[in-house]
Amino acid sequence: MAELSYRDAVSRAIAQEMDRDPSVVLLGEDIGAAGGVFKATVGLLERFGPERVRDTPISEQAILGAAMGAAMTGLRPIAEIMFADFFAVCWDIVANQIAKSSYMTAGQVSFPLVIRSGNGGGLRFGAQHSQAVENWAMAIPGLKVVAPSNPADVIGLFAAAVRDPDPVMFFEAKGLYATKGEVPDGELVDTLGTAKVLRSGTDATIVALAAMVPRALAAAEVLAARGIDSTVVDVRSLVPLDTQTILREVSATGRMFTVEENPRLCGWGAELVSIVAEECFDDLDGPPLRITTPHIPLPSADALEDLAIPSVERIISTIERAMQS
Amino acid sequence: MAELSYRDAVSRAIAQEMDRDPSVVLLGEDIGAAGGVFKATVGLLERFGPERVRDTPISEQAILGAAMGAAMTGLRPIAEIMFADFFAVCWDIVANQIAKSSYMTAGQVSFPLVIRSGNGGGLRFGAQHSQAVENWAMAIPGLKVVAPSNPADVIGLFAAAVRDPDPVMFFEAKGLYATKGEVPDGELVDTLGTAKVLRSGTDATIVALAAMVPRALAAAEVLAARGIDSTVVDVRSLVPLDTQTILREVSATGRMFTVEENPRLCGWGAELVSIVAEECFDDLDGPPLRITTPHIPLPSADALEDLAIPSVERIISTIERAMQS
Amino acid sequence: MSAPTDDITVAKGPPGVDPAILHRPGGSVDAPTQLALYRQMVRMRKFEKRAYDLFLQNLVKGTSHLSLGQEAIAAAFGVAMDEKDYTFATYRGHAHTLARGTSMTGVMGELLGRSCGVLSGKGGSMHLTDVKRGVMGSYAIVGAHLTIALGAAWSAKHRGDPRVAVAFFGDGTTNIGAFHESLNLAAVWKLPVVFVCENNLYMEYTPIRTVTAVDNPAADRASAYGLDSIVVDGNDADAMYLTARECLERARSGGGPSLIEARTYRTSGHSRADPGKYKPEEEVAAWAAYDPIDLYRARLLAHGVGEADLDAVDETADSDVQTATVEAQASPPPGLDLLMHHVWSDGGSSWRN
Amino acid sequence: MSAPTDDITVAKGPPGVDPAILHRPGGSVDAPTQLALYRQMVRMRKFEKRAYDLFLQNLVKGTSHLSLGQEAIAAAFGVAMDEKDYTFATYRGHAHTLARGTSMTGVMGELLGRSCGVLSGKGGSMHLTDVKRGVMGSYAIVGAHLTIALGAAWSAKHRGDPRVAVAFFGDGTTNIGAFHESLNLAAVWKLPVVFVCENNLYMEYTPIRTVTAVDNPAADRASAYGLDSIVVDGNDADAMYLTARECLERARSGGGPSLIEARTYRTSGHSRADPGKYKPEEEVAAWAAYDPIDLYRARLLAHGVGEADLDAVDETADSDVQTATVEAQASPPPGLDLLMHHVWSDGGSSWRN
Ligand SMILES: Cc1ncc(C[n+]2csc(CCOP(=O)(O)OP(=O)(O)O)c2C)c(N)n1
Ligand SMILES: Cc1ncc(C[n+]2csc(CCOP(=O)(O)OP(=O)(O)O)c2C)c(N)n1
Ligand SMILES: [Mg+2]
Ligand SMILES: [Mg+2]
Repeated sequence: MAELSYRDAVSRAIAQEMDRDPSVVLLGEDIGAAGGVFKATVGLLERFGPERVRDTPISEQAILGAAMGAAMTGLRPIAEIMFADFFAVCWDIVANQIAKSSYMTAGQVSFPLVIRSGNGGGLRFGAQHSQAVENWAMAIPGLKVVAPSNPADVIGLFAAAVRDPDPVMFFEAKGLYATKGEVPDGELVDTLGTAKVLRSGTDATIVALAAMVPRALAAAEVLAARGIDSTVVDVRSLVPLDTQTILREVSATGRMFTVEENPRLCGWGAELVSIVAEECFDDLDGPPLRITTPHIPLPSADALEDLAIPSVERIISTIERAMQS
Repeated sequence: MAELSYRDAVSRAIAQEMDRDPSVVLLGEDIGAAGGVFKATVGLLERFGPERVRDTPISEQAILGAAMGAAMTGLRPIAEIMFADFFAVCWDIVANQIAKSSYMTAGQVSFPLVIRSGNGGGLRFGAQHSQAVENWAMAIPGLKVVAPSNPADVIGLFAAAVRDPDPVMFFEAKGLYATKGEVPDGELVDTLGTAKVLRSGTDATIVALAAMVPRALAAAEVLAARGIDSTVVDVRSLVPLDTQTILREVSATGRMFTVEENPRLCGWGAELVSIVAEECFDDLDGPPLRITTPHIPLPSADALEDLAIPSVERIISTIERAMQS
Repeated sequence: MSAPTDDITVAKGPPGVDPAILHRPGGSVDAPTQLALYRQMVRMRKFEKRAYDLFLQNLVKGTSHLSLGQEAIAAAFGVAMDEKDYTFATYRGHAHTLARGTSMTGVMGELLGRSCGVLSGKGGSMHLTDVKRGVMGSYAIVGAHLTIALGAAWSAKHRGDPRVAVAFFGDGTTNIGAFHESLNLAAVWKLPVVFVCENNLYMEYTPIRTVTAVDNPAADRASAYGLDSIVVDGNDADAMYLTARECLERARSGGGPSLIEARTYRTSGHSRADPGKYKPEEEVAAWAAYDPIDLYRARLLAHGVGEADLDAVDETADSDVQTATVEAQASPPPGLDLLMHHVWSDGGSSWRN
Repeated sequence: MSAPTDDITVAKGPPGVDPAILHRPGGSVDAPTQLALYRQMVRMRKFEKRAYDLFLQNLVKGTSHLSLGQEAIAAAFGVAMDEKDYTFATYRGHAHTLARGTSMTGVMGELLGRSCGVLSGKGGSMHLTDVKRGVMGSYAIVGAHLTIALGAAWSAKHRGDPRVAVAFFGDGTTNIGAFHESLNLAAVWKLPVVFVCENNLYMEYTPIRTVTAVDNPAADRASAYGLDSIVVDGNDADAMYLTARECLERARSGGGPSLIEARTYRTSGHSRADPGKYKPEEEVAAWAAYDPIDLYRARLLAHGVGEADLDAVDETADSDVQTATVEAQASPPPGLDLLMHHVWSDGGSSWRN
């Protein structure tokens, strides 16, 4: 057991997998000599050499195409797209090529690759460097989508992603890079498609992802003190989605609240509400509610950004109000 | 009143607006001399000349960037992205630039432009030329999103889109281009953000969009004959969304069924279910259900494609089963 | 087919192209190779003519894009490539797929949406793939596969595997961003990849010269990536073959990528729906007189190949096409269960538990 | 600052650049213009140094990117452009925005996230925009604004408006797809746009030469778009100014786009968080000795401008920076109601009724 930052967990996870499997290679902008703009790939070039850790030009389409072509011919690439907003410049390779080619070719090709990216807001980077876009990926058939909330999960889920035979979009929460958590020693391998119940309660189930998880937990503590005892589920993986755990926990409390960093419309929360409404309608004591960023681009100024992204206070007040009515 | 194809309605709509306003210009691949690959821009080059109707290279980013730059400096461009799947190659200009710049600049710039595109399946074009991607646009704050289901709406909504001061994503249903409908003579101008009740019933509300609307109507007729009397709402505009009409109609029947062409996860239907669950939970007699394409890329072979996209039969059977249970 | 003349034997160069700019690769092509090139072209031609007939009968659904008139390019690479090399094709990929030895039945079945199709009907005409024969896919969004091809080349180089990746694309593709990113990265990483631009003068219906800042859309960009400018007669199978060998060897020996601009002409419409009315008559006529198969047959005859030998190739191709058509038409449509297969590499499609 | 020498007066060229490749624009720069150039550079320098101090005090949140060492380029265009011309800048856009006359308070306020900011704090350092002064925005995703600039140029041309659009970007930007698409389309449509590549040798932390297939990332690509290759000394304000005038005039007179590669050096880190450790010491030293402001001050002194006149410029800049800092710090944070404003041009954000 050691305390590790989320950022260092990323590099430990990559190192663990590169150590294990020589076919794992890493590519992206400034990831090598510079150790990454988020310092999440520090030391990897030194350890694994320039053939396996490759700095690229600013050519996101070529980066992901390179990963795709390499994955279909025997390598297991890990590609970095620096900020998740930049998926917009290479979305064709993700959504039309990587995601669809296994299906189109009736399984002739497969894509054991991971695309990792710094996702979401909280760092005052403004509208073009802050959007949480995991729902973009979730909307595309053929992609697995993972978004860990803590250092131990970063390592375990990353290892599972690298070992998975399908393309995995690995969203690292930019706002969490500096946060720390306990991480067991030795090799960690987790399982994709498993949500985690972080807190058990009786009154409401709060379902959160990535940077929203610590906020959901903090809110649950305050709510508990005020007499609302909540379950907190960390979704961890949007595809595959652990609906069993979520439905079970929502049915048990009769209320669901999602906490989502994405702008309001068409997020993973909407999908969950729909699933819950369809599959445990009769267990619901009240409407499933979503707590999200409003449907706006993110502002830069700190007071405004803090107001936009779901805060502990907003989670508390929304749930309190809903449970009282 | 004249009968017009959906395809011809597009060119009539563009001509109507170009006639009215000299600042309206049109650009895209093969739209001029060739009249567009879907023949939806036939005659416009001849009528408005090469300065206002501009054939471009295969450079989708430059096409949309050109439209954006022109819109912020006094023109009202209409840009074509031939197949909506190709938004993936220029999504940055849509999602990060056009959508966000008004907000980022505190309103210093605005973007009176329309991006039109052939959307969806049904033509056996395979996975890279068939996806219905209106939910991609809906998930991005700052875009208006329109998807008409018939020739008259094509013209009226297109005119509204061109006159709107904000960027409008105008999704033309590829599968409907050949279909015909009655269209009033003279100038048509409709209103964005208005859903239309196409059929009134008492038992269930079917909410459909674009190519799914005729199928929903056909299903409703069969269902009526079998004793299930449905309302059919054509959403028409995803942003702004006419939640008033939808909530009213859903409350009235107590049941909602969405019919969506998009792959299952995170579609507009999920958003609607969430809104309905939140805002008229107590009026619901049963879970709101979504009828969608499964979460798969689209296959090419006709039997498979027909099986994938919601069919009249699937709409009927889903609703029948749900209403019986 | 016209009689051999000296003009034809040493191809006079494609219509409208200054012969001075044409790449004249060294070496010569031996007789068996020439016959192989002829055979490839004829098979492609006859196959695609049949496919076109089937469209007209409405048996091929969706769209499809023929290489009629452009066969020398795919044929040359088909003959020049090593068995294990990688092909990356576009929606216009029938010829490039057949060139690697994929069965006509598999391709025809795919066009017809039958279960004998190489993709069981799931991909259709635009996505032909046959990994066993190095056909790593046909990609329908302009530009993308150039990036993917460089990835396969990177992988081969990294694994110490001597394979070369070859990406075919059109003139119109040179104006999209992915082209630029691919050429640069391939050059910087000195990857074993050959980029083959088939300049057929048109994107879909728009003449390439009206939307491109330079005369030679690929070759005039080569220097932007530190590469040699190569314009080759894409209707001369020998010139194409020798150029292909040269570039494949360069790639295989660590010399990095090449960018070839092959001048050719698509004698059919862009796709199924296109009557090609935008093409000037004289242009069509000039290129009709410069058909790669006519040219080549004349040249082989001039070189002393027996007419009977060539006829035999033609007849075998005819009967192969006929067999493939019959087999494909007899094949059932894909099983409906296939709908939910192959999203994931475990064969399934489930996104939840 | 160093004393004037002949070497400096006729700038010897940027370190590591073969002087033979440098563009030597014709014409000369008159004294008032020279003083304006000096003033621009000094204002940028002093403003950004202050901004940096405020970062260190943690008063500037988020990220920010300085142009320290690169000022001659923005200054030259600031002086050469017509009042109504369009500027399209990047996240590294403080200098380019100030160059057009935007108030220091507005820029400083934006960096500090205050309501006096040009964007009321909603955009931050990376999105400076001041439409009234032709600053059509600063864009933070590499490449995009080149496409947008060509759109503004198209619009101006279409409307018969003599404005020129100028897009500034870095060396790293030449490897992204949008660069290629923009240059080609601008050339084909002969648009009044000037593309200005500020080659500061690095993308973020990676040397540009390690990821680019050619030596001059912009200039060696010019011919791919039928444009002249122009490498100019980006630290020589006169050379930059004359080159800017030349290209602006070409654009305004219907001669179409230009692509300028200005050689320069960023003496600070890439962004706030970057100590710049990847830069070799000798490189840093060589460029420190080739600072554009030192150079220019020396040159003006050599040309007989009085030291007192230059000092006065320096002092005014100092006091302007001081005033802007005080004003910005005194300005309140943006009102919270702004959160839900400006998604739409009606000022609102509602997506439903
Ligand atoms: C990104 C993208 N834009 C547009 C299209 C539509 N499209 C298909 S083929 C084609 C023309 C391609 O021209 P070229 O590269 O010359 O190839 P050719 O068809 O002539 O072989 C176009 C525009 C596409 N498939 N992808
Ligand atoms: C599409 C995209 N990829 C990556 C980045 C991250 N990024 C921001 S600045 C930068 C370096 C840009 O280098 P250059 O064009 O040389 O400009 P400079 O910063 O040196 O002025 C990178 C990679 C980005 N903003 N957008
Ligand atoms: Mg072509
Ligand atoms: Mg740079």
